[in-house]
Amino acid sequence: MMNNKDPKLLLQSAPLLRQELTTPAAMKDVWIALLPATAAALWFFGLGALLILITSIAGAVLTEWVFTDKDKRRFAMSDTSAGLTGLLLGLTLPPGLPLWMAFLGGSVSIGLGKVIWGGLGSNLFNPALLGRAFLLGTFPIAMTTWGAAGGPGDFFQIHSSNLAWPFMQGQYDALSTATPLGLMKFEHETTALSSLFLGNTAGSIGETSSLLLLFGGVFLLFRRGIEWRIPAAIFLTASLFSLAMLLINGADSNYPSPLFTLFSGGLLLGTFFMATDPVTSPLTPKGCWIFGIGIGFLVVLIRLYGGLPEGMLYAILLMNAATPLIDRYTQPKIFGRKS
Amino acid sequence: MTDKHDKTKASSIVTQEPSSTRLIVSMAVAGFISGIIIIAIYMLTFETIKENKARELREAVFKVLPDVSFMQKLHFIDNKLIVVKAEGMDDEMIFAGYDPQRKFIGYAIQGKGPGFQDTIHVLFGYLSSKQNVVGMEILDSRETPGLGDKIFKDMDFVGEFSNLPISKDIKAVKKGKKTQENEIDAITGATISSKAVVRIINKAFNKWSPRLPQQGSEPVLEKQDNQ
Amino acid sequence: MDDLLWIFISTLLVNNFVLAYFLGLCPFLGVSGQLETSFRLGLATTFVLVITALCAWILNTYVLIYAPYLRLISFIVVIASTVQFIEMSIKKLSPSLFKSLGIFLPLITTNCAILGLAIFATNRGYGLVEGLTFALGAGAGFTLAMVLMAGIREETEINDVPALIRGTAFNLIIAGILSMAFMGFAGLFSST
Amino acid sequence: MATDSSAYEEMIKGLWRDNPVFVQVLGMCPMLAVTNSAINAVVMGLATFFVLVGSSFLVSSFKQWIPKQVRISLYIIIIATFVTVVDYSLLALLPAIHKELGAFIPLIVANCMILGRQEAFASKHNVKYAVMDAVGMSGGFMIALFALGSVREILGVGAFFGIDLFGTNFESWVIMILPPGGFLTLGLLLLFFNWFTERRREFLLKVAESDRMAYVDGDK
Amino acid sequence: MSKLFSLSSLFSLPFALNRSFSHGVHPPHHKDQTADLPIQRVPFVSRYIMPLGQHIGVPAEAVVKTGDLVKRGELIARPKGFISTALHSPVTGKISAIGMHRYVDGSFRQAIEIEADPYATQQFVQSKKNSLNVEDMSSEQFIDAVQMSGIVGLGGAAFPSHVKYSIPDEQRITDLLVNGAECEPYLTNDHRLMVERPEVVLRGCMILRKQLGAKRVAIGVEKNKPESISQLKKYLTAEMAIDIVPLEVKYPQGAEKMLIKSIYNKELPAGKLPRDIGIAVNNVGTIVALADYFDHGMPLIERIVTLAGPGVHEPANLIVPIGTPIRDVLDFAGGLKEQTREVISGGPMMGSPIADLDAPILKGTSGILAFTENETSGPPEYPCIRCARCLEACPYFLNPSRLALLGKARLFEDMQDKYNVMDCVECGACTYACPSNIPIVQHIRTAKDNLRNRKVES
Repeated sequence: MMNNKDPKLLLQSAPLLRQELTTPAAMKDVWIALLPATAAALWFFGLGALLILITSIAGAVLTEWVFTDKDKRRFAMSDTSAGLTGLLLGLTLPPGLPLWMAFLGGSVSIGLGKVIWGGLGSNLFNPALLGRAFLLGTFPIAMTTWGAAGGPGDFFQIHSSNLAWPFMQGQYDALSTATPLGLMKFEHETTALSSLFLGNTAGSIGETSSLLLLFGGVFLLFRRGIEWRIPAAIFLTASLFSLAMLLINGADSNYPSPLFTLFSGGLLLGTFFMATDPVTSPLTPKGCWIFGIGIGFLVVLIRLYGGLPEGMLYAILLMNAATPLIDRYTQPKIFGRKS
Repeated sequence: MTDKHDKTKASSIVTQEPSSTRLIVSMAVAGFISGIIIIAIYMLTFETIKENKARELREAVFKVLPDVSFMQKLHFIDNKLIVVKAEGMDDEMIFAGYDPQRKFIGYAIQGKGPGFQDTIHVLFGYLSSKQNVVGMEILDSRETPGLGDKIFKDMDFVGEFSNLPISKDIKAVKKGKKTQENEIDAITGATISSKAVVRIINKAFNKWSPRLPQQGSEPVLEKQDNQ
Repeated sequence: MDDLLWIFISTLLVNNFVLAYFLGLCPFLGVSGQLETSFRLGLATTFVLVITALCAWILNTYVLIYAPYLRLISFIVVIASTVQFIEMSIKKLSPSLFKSLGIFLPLITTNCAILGLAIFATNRGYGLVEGLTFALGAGAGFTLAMVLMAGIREETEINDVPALIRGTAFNLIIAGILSMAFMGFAGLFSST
Repeated sequence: MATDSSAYEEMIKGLWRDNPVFVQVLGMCPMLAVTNSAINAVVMGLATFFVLVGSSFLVSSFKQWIPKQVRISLYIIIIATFVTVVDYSLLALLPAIHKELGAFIPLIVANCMILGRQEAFASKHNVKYAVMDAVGMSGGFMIALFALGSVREILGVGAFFGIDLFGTNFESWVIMILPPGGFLTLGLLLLFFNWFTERRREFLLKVAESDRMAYVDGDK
Repeated sequence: MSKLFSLSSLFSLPFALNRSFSHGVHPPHHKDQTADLPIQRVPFVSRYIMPLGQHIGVPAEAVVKTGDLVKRGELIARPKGFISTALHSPVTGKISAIGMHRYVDGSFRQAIEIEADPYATQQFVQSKKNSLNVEDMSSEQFIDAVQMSGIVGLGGAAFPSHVKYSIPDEQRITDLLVNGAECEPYLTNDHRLMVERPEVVLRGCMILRKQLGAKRVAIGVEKNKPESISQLKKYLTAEMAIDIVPLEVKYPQGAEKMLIKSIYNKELPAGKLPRDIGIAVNNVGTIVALADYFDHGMPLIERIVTLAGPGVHEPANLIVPIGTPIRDVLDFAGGLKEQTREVISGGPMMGSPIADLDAPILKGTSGILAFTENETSGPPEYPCIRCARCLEACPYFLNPSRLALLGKARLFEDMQDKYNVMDCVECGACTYACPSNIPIVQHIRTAKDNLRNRKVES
């Protein structure tokens, strides 16, 4: 008694309706949101920056392709997440970095940050930041040698250090400008907010222009691509904490204003594009607040009292590590259950 | 039945509960033998180890105090410096260096404090006549290889301490921005470690400078066995 | 007081016993599968570390200045027997505490973090208060590392981690990543 | 001959099949802490070798006299004695290396591999086997230490046993000689070891299968 | 964009302004296809199938045998036990068989097959028994009458209504809540009922209020049905004292607990029934069926079904005799389009796929929806990226992301112990919201089945 009458009918269970957004589309939004900041990076740092972005993307995508099972590969490639990781990593690198390091970084990002965890969605640490942490730990000098932002005329100028042979050091000829955060920490010099805003300061490729990063972030917020609680919590905590420190230690120029805290270094880039990475941030709303507060607190703590001028990278990684715990202890109260 | 039989048989053969005396005796024997071995090796290596340590210390002191041929250890007790010969070191000890004519030259002062990674131990030579630091040696540190470890690998940096006035606190400034006599160039990329060294030296100096005797009344070199 | 704070922060974060000194790796890799257990083990270890710091200081001040060559043997014997004694008294006095923490105690004695703490504390010439602070920092740091690790491992249980990778190799790599993240604390409070 | 070959097997098994580090995952703490250079790794390996072989010899020689109730304490006393001997000898002979290995020489006592071998093997076998087993195990341990130390030194410093390999222009991978490098390198080595074992098993299965098929075919 | 809406929940607007529950999703309504189409009567066909177990509870027991002649509205099966209800013949005709017949889900169930008498007028004849005056009934008589009427919850669950009305002595019903939310997309049968027979809806409310002793009556209607609201208000008189409550348009507004939350701002504790907090919830369809039964004596023999979806030629709202084969109903509406890939009974969010078009319309069938390739073939399933959209969709504040992961790993105990999977009502909001197209509800269903089976086994 097989039912042969309606062979065409599927028996897919409800719900049959799906909202329009898909995961690859969400990734596309992030690409779009990163466009202005990337364009600014090219404007300020020229062809060298472009080469770095390309190599780090290549490193990431190639690693994903090599280490993913054949049947999973098509998927893994179609969601463009590996390329996105590569781009994000590239944006956190200094413009004078030897290209082979950028490639290595992209490769480590995906290899250590994604593939061994089981691919998209399973990783607990932000892959791009893991790659950057690896590079920073491995090549501390190359990763902290910054070039000054150039103008449009310098577009075709490539730093000689970019082209160092694999495994060899770059020659950092003219490169030795301090980032605004470095100036603040070691020289007690403040950089004008307008420069931070527009981006003609030294720093990582993608983190210089606060304005364009804000554009990208607001775009993502409007597209509902990112959880708004995380940026809100980070901004609130970071500015309140640095304001408190400023008020307590007022006389010392070592303590920056809240605006400087927000607009300098990788805080904006990290907040909008890395801390909000859904895979590695908590699921629950309360968890997102805690996560953001943790990042805001750690970043200011490391910047003011730590050994490094910038702490966004480690703040996010550390909170990534705590995310499973946060998630576990912030489960929402179930409807109709008291506790 | 057979099972029970086997069990009783087995227990009668194997598990004789050893008396507690036997346990104590075997422990004691083992302890005794181990004690003998340990004491033997200790005696055997004692001299060499002592010499190694003394040599290491002497070398360090000689390094930070140029032109020194003799040294002795001074202990600050009851508000005065007393010459000590015993083994061991602690924070209340410094070293006095003397030239071949047994004339006092300067002090080697040790200090420690937090560095980038872990505690840094510093020894520096101090000429009280000129109020100058004349040498610096890192005794122990776990600073980052390639970066922080330049505080003892970068000879330019170490060299800065070879003739440095310390009447005012030393300051580490960014490379090339040195304007004052008491300033030194920090190592690029290892500012924290450089500053840590400077801070440790300042702290140790400020602790010791009021303790040092008036110029001219430095402790005299006492006769030492192995010098 | 500043020094004490620094000792604590340094052992807790900068020079975490597990992630920077590789001490206590056996439980860190072996027992960190479950959050509850990890946390309790961390607490129990902290307790033993404090006892150890106390014993080490007593031994160091009153015994070892006369017989330095007995350092290793006396540390082992004294710490092991003290912990044994405490275990027995907890069992008698508070069975519930024993159930939650006490069962770990014999396991902890063989943990190299314990001996490591005694040796580090004496090598650095810590006094009693410094030693206790050091022990508290080390214990808190161990607990922190354990709990983070356990959280991560529980999470990866339901993830898609390839079968070949699962196991000690994976745990080591996670530990490496954690250790890398903790590098951010380098220099904390040492520059100001 | 037969006994000889099996004693030899006791030794071989520790080097590869039952390698204490790669297979049994024991002795992690010294494994990671002292392998930032090849020379440190080798010295640590030798120290462990001496302690393990020495204590296995003693334990196995005196096993009849060791009461079961206090055996663990006795093992620890024996091991600690050997470790003290090593500690002082190194301090006297190689003060520079002793300084680098620091607290990790005394920590050999807490290496569970050593106590484990006493409990699992030396206390149950005669002297010859016990010593061979100890040689194999500590040999395997040394191989692992050496492998890890070499990788970390070559990448992290660009040198091998302190000899510069790639010239001054080499960019050192600093992280390799830092703690994370230790974890990651060992993790990746273990991963490689797992992968290799798995591939080997698959290969052997394949060979066995094709043999069987050949046999079946031949039967027809 | 709805993320921005959730900003408002942050500040938790005063209750009066916010007649809704937290979380939920906003699927497109798709109601314009049928919202304005008056209810049509489907002509009688030749064959009807009445499964004995089309309500929740024990299947009814046939009281007729093959060859018996039955009249339209005549009892053909009586309830077996308390949680069971009666069945009546939808047509005048002859019992042609009693045996296994394919059910909508593809399984076989016991059913009574009736061959319609082609010459009968198919006029419903009121029987004497049902002409009792409802005003004079005791509550026992009322409950018995409802059980014999065969009325079940017409919202889709098909739970025998009389069970709902049997209130234990220690409990009192203070509020009668009538569910006219109709939050499922496409469906407009309740809407049309409210538009075309508002006076009957109100009449039903009055009957039930009296019988239950409820003080207040509220009818909740989603704001996207202004015509329903205005029609009801038109027939509403002051002495009726019935509240018509417009509700925010949000899925699943019509779920019992959500409706209670929206209207009374009360959270029904998990594991409790509405009556435990003094509320009785009924679908408008049920209310109308009650009114028809007590006023005209007509048992539940027909219901309104929405026929819609992109795969239907002529969408419609139809009065269908229960037991009509689905294929005949579809044929009446011009049949299915070529591109149809799937036919659903009920709404697109919670409905179930139909395996066999020869299966009949049941008491609980609120709609027949046909979908094409477009709706059925979503993008491929991607890994969960923990975007938390499902958490924000779940009206029960569960953690669907986690549940799906655990379900995939088959860690069912964890799902129950740590993440309360049993509280899930499978409304499908999480799956709707998932950008990775993960069948979360299916994982949850599997887990629940598994856990129930384990419980039964142990």
